[in-house]
Amino acid sequence: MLYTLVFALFLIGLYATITKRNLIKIIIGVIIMEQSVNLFLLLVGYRMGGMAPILDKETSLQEFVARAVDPLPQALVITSIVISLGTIALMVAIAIRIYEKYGTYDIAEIRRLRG
Amino acid sequence: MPEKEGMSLIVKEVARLIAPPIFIFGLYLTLTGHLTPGGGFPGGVVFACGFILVVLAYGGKRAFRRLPPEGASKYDSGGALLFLVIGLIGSLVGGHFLYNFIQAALPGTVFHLLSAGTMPLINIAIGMKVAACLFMVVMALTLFRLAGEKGGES
Amino acid sequence: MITTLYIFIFFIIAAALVAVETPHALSAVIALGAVGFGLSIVCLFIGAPDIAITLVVVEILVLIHMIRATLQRDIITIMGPFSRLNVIATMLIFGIGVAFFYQVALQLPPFGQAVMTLIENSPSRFYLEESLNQTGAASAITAVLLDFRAYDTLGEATVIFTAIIGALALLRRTVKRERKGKGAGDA
Amino acid sequence: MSWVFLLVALPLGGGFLLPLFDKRWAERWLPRGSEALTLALTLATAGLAFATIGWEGIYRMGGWSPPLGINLVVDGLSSLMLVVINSIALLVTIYSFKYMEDYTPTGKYYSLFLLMLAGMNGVILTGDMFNLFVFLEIASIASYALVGYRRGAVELEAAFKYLILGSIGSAFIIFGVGLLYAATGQLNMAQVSRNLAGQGRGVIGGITAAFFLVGFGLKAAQVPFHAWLPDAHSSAPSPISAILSGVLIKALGVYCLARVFFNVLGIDEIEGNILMWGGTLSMVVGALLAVGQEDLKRLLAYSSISQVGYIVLALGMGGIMLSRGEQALASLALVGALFHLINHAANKALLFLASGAIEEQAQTRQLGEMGGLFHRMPVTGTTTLCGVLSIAGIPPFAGFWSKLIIIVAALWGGFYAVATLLIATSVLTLAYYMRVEREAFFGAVPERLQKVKEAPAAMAWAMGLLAAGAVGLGVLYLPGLREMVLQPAMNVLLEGLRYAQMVLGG
Repeated sequence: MLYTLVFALFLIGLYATITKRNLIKIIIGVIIMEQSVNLFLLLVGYRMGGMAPILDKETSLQEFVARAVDPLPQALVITSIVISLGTIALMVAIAIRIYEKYGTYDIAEIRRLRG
Repeated sequence: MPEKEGMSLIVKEVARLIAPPIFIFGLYLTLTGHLTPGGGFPGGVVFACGFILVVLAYGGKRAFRRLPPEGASKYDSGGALLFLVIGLIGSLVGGHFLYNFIQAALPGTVFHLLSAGTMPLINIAIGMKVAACLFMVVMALTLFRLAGEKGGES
Repeated sequence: MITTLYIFIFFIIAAALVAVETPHALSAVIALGAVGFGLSIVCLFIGAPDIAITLVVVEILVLIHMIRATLQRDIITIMGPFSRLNVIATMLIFGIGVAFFYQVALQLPPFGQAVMTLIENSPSRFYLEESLNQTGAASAITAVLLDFRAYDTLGEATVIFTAIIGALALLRRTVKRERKGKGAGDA
Repeated sequence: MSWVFLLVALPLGGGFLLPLFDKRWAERWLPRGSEALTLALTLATAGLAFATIGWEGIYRMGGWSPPLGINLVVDGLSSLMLVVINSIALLVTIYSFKYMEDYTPTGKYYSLFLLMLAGMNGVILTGDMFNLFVFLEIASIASYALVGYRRGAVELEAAFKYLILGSIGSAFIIFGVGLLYAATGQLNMAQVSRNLAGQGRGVIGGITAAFFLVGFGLKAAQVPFHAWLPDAHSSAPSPISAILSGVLIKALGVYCLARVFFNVLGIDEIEGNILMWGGTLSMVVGALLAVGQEDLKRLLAYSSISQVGYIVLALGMGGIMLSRGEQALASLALVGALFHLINHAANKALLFLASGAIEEQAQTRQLGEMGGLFHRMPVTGTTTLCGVLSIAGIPPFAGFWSKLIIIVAALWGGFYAVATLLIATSVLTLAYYMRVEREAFFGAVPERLQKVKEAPAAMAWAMGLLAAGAVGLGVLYLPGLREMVLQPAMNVLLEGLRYAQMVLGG
């Protein structure tokens, strides 16, 4: 059920990207899609009553191995957050440039290129 | 966005009080990435936010005399190259690219700052790189209007 | 615990819907911030403090970027013509997608049972058991990021480098150098 | 094999270093330093790529063996792709010297170029699902920025469109990777393949395949997802168009589809059919849309959709034949696909470079405003003619043989409808390329083109070498050479499960 909700979030982002006419809304849609993927990966690695996969001096290794959540998806999520930050920076740079050229964020008015 | 003279006196004072802890926090996150939550990337972002705070509070002109955005590109490339060079040294010493050669030679004590081999070094490299490049891009975005007026549009 | 998780995920979805549907661009950006901060709270609940920190700081930067893009611009989003057919079609596709994915989600390992506990030779279990001995890092995430999968991290650093160089190239002042009386085509 | 990581590390290092060359001191002390460094690095990677031919093996990053760490895989398919990518990148670098001379800052341009090259090499070499995504993003992000590099209104719009659709594709791909991880607990391609073979693919395998089809389909610009390509490829600076059309869509789209479906998921008949009919649709639609184009670069871009359709079609056909157990036929279709991939890379790169030369010298991209350029620009005219004849499939040229192999495979496999469409599209391709020749190169020279001169030597050399490829690549199918290049690549796809065996042993 949780996974399905995450997928619904993914679809909301996809919907915004495809149907919206405002560049800002399109960027927001892409960000939501990326966030939903991050959430999905994190939920996959969770284990009931889990602890963070960071060992401290008080915890024994046995308890750590038995309780810690999956570290691999977390590493992937950090990487993917950074990637989406890069994409967003580039997107905003292009959007601001487009605004300067056309004076609007509305793609219906921007569309100079044909399909 | 930044006015030439910066923001009001209160903002400047607050920024002066807050900025050092922000930098220390960024440094802490970067250096202890292998022991606690954090790491080079969030540390670098915190650092960049500190720089941005200073520039926004004091205004472009005065702040850029101290931290010119053009100089940041040196640290940006330098950090990335440092990471690559660590990898290359690994391949020369251990036969595998990105091999953790320091850990193999000097294991260090676990739970101490000097442990985990190349990891703190890579964290520093990433932190340097991320701080520099994010600072640069935010400055480029905020100063964009100035740039657009000066530049010869084609 | 799981109820809290549900509450937060519903909160995220609600914030996402607001972000997508509100006609006011700045409110949309703020709602997007709510999505990000909701996500970082979820991270705290499911044992991912590392990601919570990263998400919070990244979210601040994303908000700076987005507010930079929306500030002093045409703040009112132009709404498209709202045809009833469009709404129905969207809802239908949405419903089918979610129902289909629900079938798939039933096949996945149930929530709370990490896949690493279910299979043999899981790399994640190796990371948990051996990262302290073999890499000396107390944080298994850092061990994965900077030792086992350091190549990924190099790629990640490259991605952000590329994106920033690209953004700076697009925001640069001059496009063309002075022509030095070159060739034909004096257009 | 201990040097194979250099294929990624060298261009990465160059990419990191080059932005520093934009500074004032660099221009004073090292005039054209960025060009020299780029040339040296692309020469080195091209040399390394040729040296991988015949190798087969893995390289373990950080010394961790496969399921734990990331490993690079060199086999027939990856060395074929590496050779294609790096040799075209080398020629494009030579061409760029003159073409990009007027644009500033050159350091950032070459930096993005090298990072894109590193991303493509990383995608080809990697043996890990998530790493594939990371390097795919490097190459994509560099190409988004390069498309908008000239920063005109149209270029920016094309870049934004490309960026948004590319990001949707990436989101689908990483969701697919997440699903694979949730199902198998592994990220290493070989290990995922082995686990899936063991536990059966089930519903998750199906939906993952659907996610990958959408994601890589967007990167390869197959027909329902092709909207970005004509804008992006025609707006980019011409050397970049050559890279984008010639190799990027193949490295990020076609290669990934082939690798993921043949070696990781294991292709079945349904997916084979989707690929085959999707490819057919792209082939026909791309050719039909190309017919009416007035803008030379847009015409070439639509033609790319069509030609990549050929490759995907042949891959899908090979998949269907494989799942039916017809090994010999499948090998024919797959060889056709790979052969056409090489030919199209050389031809389309050549044509885009030539269109750049025309744009530079005659200051126009509209076919209606050209005419008689053959007399004014003999080298460009001759090389373009070679490329056009090859891509249109005229007998002695390389493009003919690859199309012939695909058509024969379709006929022997009993796909008569596809074979008919293949032949019809070939005729259509010939028609619209002949129109390019007639309107641009033959006929009377218009008044304003009287003073047009030949392209500079560096550009002419790059085009000449590619034209030699367009004429001579047909020899790759001759026995002797076939066993060196095409056969090993085809075997990788044909024996899908051998991949896991090679990487993991046992």
